[in-house]
Amino acid sequence: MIRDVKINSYQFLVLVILFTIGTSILTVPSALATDAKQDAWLAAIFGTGIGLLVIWLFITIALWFPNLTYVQLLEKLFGKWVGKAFSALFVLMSLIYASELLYYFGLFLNIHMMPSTPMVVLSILLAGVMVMGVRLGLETFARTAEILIVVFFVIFFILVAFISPEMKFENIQPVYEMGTKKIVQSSIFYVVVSSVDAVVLLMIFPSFINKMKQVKKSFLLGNLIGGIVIIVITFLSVSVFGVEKTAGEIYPSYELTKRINIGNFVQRIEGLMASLWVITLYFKTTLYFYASVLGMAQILNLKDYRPLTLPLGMIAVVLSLVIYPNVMYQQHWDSTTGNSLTLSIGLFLPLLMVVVYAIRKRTKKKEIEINE
Amino acid sequence: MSFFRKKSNSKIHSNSISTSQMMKTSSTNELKTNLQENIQIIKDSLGKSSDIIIREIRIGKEETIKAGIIYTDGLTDTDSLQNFILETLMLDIKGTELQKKVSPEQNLISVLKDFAMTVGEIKELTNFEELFSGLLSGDTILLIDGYAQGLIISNRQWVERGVTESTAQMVVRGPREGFSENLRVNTALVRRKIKDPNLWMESKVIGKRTKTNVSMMYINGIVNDKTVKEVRLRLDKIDIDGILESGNIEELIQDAPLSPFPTVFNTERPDIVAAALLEGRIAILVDGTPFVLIVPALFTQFFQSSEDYYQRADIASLIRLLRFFAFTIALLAPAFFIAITTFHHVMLPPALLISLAAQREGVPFPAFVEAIIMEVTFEILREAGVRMPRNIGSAMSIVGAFVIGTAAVEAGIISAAMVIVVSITAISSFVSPTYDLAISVRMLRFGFMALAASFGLVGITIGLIALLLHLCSLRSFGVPYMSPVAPFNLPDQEDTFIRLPRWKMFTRPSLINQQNIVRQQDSASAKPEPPKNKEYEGV
Amino acid sequence: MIKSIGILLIAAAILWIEVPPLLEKKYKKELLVFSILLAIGVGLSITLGFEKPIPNPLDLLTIIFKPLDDVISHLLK
Amino acid sequence: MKKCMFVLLILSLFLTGCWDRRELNELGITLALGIDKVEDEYQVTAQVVVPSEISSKTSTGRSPVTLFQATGETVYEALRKITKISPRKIYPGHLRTLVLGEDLAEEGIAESLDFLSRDWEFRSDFFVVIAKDMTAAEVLNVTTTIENIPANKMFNTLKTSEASWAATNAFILDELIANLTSDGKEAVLTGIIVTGEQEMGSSKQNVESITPSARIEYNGLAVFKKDKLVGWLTEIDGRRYNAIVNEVQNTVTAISCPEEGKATLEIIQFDSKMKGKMNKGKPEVDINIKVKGNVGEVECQINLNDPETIVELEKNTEKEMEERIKSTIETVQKQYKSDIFGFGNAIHRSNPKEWKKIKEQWDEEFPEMTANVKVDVKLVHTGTVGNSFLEEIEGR
Repeated sequence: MIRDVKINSYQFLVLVILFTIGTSILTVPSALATDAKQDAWLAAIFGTGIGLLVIWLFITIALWFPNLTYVQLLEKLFGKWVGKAFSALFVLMSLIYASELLYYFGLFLNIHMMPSTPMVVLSILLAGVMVMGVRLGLETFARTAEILIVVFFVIFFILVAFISPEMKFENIQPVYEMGTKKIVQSSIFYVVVSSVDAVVLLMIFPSFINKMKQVKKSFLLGNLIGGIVIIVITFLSVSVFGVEKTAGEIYPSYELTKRINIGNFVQRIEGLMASLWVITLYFKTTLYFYASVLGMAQILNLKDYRPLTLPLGMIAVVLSLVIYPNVMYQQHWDSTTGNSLTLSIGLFLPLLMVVVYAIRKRTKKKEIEINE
Repeated sequence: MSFFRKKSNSKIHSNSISTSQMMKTSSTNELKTNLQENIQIIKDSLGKSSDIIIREIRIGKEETIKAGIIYTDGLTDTDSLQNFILETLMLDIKGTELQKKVSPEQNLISVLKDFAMTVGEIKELTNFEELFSGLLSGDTILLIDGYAQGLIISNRQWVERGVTESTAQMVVRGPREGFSENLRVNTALVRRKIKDPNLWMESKVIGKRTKTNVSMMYINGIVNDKTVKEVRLRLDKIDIDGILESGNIEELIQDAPLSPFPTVFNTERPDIVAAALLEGRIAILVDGTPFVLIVPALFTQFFQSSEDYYQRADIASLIRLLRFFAFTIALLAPAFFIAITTFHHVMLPPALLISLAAQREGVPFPAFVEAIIMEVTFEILREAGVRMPRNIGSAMSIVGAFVIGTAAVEAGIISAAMVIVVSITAISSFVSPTYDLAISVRMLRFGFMALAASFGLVGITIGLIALLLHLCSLRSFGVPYMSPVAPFNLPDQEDTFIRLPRWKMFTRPSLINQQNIVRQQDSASAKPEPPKNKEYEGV
Repeated sequence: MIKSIGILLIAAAILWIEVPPLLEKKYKKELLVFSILLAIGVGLSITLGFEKPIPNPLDLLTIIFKPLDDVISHLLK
Repeated sequence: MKKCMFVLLILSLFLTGCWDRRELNELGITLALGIDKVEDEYQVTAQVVVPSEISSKTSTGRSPVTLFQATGETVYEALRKITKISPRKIYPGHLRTLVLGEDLAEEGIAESLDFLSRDWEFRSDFFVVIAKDMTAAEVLNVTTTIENIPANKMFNTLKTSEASWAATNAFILDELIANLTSDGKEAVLTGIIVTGEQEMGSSKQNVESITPSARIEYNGLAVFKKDKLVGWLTEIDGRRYNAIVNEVQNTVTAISCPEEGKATLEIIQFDSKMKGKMNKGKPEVDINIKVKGNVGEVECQINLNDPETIVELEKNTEKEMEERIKSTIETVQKQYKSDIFGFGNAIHRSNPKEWKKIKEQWDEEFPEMTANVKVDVKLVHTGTVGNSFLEEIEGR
């Protein structure tokens, strides 16, 4: 149906890493520190662990039909109309999240760098490259990711190496004060943002990937590496700033870069470091957008998704300006309805699919075999 | 030459007036038996071009056979014409009974060809198409009255530049020779380096009017056959009246005509062509220009100088990394400066901030305009420097340096820091071993400056993402332009950002050719070692 | 006013880019979906340009997911 | 097609413009800021650099900085009001020093700091100091030598004296706020004063003589309880405070010789560990200090060649330091009742559960608690000479 593109497992790994880090690198340290206090980094570790389980669930589901995307899978399992309804919700979610990230981008810049630039301009700026990326196709996009992940990790290691002298271990003591229950509870937000959201990757995995065998590993490994980055960032935030400031800042990891000062020479480089967030944010946004565009094309059985990119990009820009009236609404929504939305599409729906699959397996066995 | 055959092709027919004229005068394509008639047709077709010499002679024992010798003055080697054709025909074979040698198997033409002509390459011809193409390429035509046939005697020789040092791609160490304008000399230069029977050459004539000879060169067995097919296809598709330089071909066969980046490599140096052939690439040589095209071309290839392979590997690697760095500077330095001084003041160290602010006191333009003025001034100076007669050059550079460097700053129109930034940018853009990439960078720099002026570093980052997306979407003859970086390929990294020593380079670039990948056997013995026996010790 | 002209210009550019290839390939359905989406996009943008309120889809989702929210937040307490 | 996208992108950029662009010569580069409380209103004083006076080319010999002052109901309002007098908007991204007036400190500094931590242009890596017995404006109104920008002088003096004398404490805004918000630690800030004739301070003549009539000097540590100034520690106590909280990098300290006279010890390595514990339901703190030092100066009759002497010196030093530190702790406990040492945090780290119980009554617990101080001194070098030449001078 859609042009036959394949990316290799390394490229997929890169995409998963960038997706997992995505916005988490900006928002998660603060969110975790609010509840788990100085054990925020432990919560990140727990979150990564739980996240891996979720990813494992995705892999299991996806590998039933290695040639189908999530949208097609839903249709196959639930039948035409129910499946399309679920798919529509999925597409809507992806589109909303794409615009949410456009909003994040604008918000981040408005707060930290350019307060008087109108948000619409910033949204259009990111949406422009986002649409460009999706139009050029997954292959191009994945290759770009391959290059930019190197940039990302170089900057990230610079950040870690240069900020580590500022760490104070008193800030993370006493370790494990909050207890397991509290820590796991507070990690839910992180699991949702980093792993459950990864359900949109099922639009790529496994149908657009060659060499099936390594790819399972790539998905898990990518999530793990992304998780480690988040754990490191959280640990650094808490140990450098202490709990109160980490929880109080909207983007603590950006504040971190302001603290870099090596011999009064390497300092004031936060502007450069901002490209770290722009890169990860860009890829997460584009993956959401790709999922929504491709999903919509597949629901409507279109031959090509490309014509949809520009109009949908336009809609995404408008949505990014409308969905959050202010920052407080965003934070509240993210921690309540946003969570439920993601969880229902990304966790409960897959679980339901497992049930349906198990029930229909016997009755549909023949049909499935024919289809394959 | 094909237009004679494609007479029915209305498009071509209507396009070329002289062709139709020629058609009128020669009712048929074939040569006539009557010599006078033939000569008349030639005269009519070529107008009264004064460089076409038509000489009618009589040969044979009784001087009964009328013959015509036609050649183009200036393209033909008159010495050999004199010595080997005219003398032979008019003097040496005077005593021979030519008619007696004529037999049912051999007419007079073939007799002359086999018996009389003391010239290497000789061909029979039967139609005007061949006649004109040979004549205008510098061959001598021999026509005999009574026969609808003739001979093309190849004794071309025209004034040409010898093999000289290449000027566009200089090296300190490495062969000095560069290609010349003569296709044959050029192929010989390559052939001399690769004495492999598998070095194949395919010739084509492109250009309806210029009839330029174009050769495709590749090593059979290393090259990817699909690529050869693709190149052949694209060359055949060219339908244009004239090819004057390989640049014309490049524009007509490249993958991304609208991209600012070159997807075809060009070089003036035979050693680069030979190395490319050994990697499995295809060279396209065009008659009349020393610049040879190489496909597929990859982005990283433009950072590689042939000298990298003649120097020590460690130095070469460092210099190569330096080139990438210089490329970044040439692309981004002014944009970066604008972004930092107008958006991210925070990033400047306090002392520098104050000193830059002090410099800017009284400068009337915003940093962006200032940078544009300086960049444009520099581009004008550079272009003037290239086109100007050489002896005015030094005067010009003094004026340029003085105007930009000193007077503008003294007058307070431009801040001193901006002059430094623009100079660094300019110098960096010359580091690239190939000119092509420097040109694309020149254009893109302005885009980045505009982005920086409106969005600061974020604009630059977004611009870079867009640029990378574009680069990654490019392909050069089927090979992703950014390979082996994206898609990443570990074995090919031996010769991308760094160059491993020769004894570590075991494979050819794997995306360019899938067959015969091994350059040398992967073995420890490849690494040179001092001899183990003691005999040499103490010598 | 300038805003809506800008939006219409962008829409025109999008049409100019997208429609010819679609017509060439005779993708009728794609063209239909494309037109509908573009109309929605332009409509929303212009509404926004005139600073008229646009209903927030998130509010709707909040109402839909309210029960689930309560369950989850109860679990986390 | 791809090109079209690119063109559109570029076009849209040119259509937009640049909202946040500010040229360097539009910035009022502020290196020092002072906040005072004047009759219920905040008075903000900004020390703004005059760039053309800094560059040697265009300098006309006028003052390199200038002061702008405005009052407002809030700090932000006052700062913005400065635009009424200043031709350029205040740009605080390179702020080096924030001076708080004593009156403000006595009323509480927290309210005035919120803006500084909230506004995006502040980088929160500037030092915060308190003007002792005077207003911040008065401190900022003094010209300085060597560094001709007073803000830089204040910044660098504080940094070097913290590194090599250790009586002052260079707190950046982040650390200050962390201390203010922490349950188990109270804030301190270094004091700053103007000595000499203040009236002369603001003129250029001040720096034209070898001995300026007015100088800026750091003096003492301000002790806070919550966000209110409760008193001052002397310089000596300040050094001991730094010793307890492990802020000493390098300093010299005079010690008494076994018999009479003094010797000076240069401390090259200093490490202080604070450990909290609960002893029979009562909080207790162990402070273990490890010192590595050189004999820097000898002004008495001792035989340095004898290893025994070194051991004796070490013992003496240990004892002296322990006593001094204990007395400082006692002063703070009795006089100010403010846990500036972070004993509460130490308990929290080691006994999180018990800490929860005593957290509420920490103000009562702190003055009563015991602190065990143990100092371990190691002497390594004796400088470039062995025994002092003092021994050779006969008749002493």
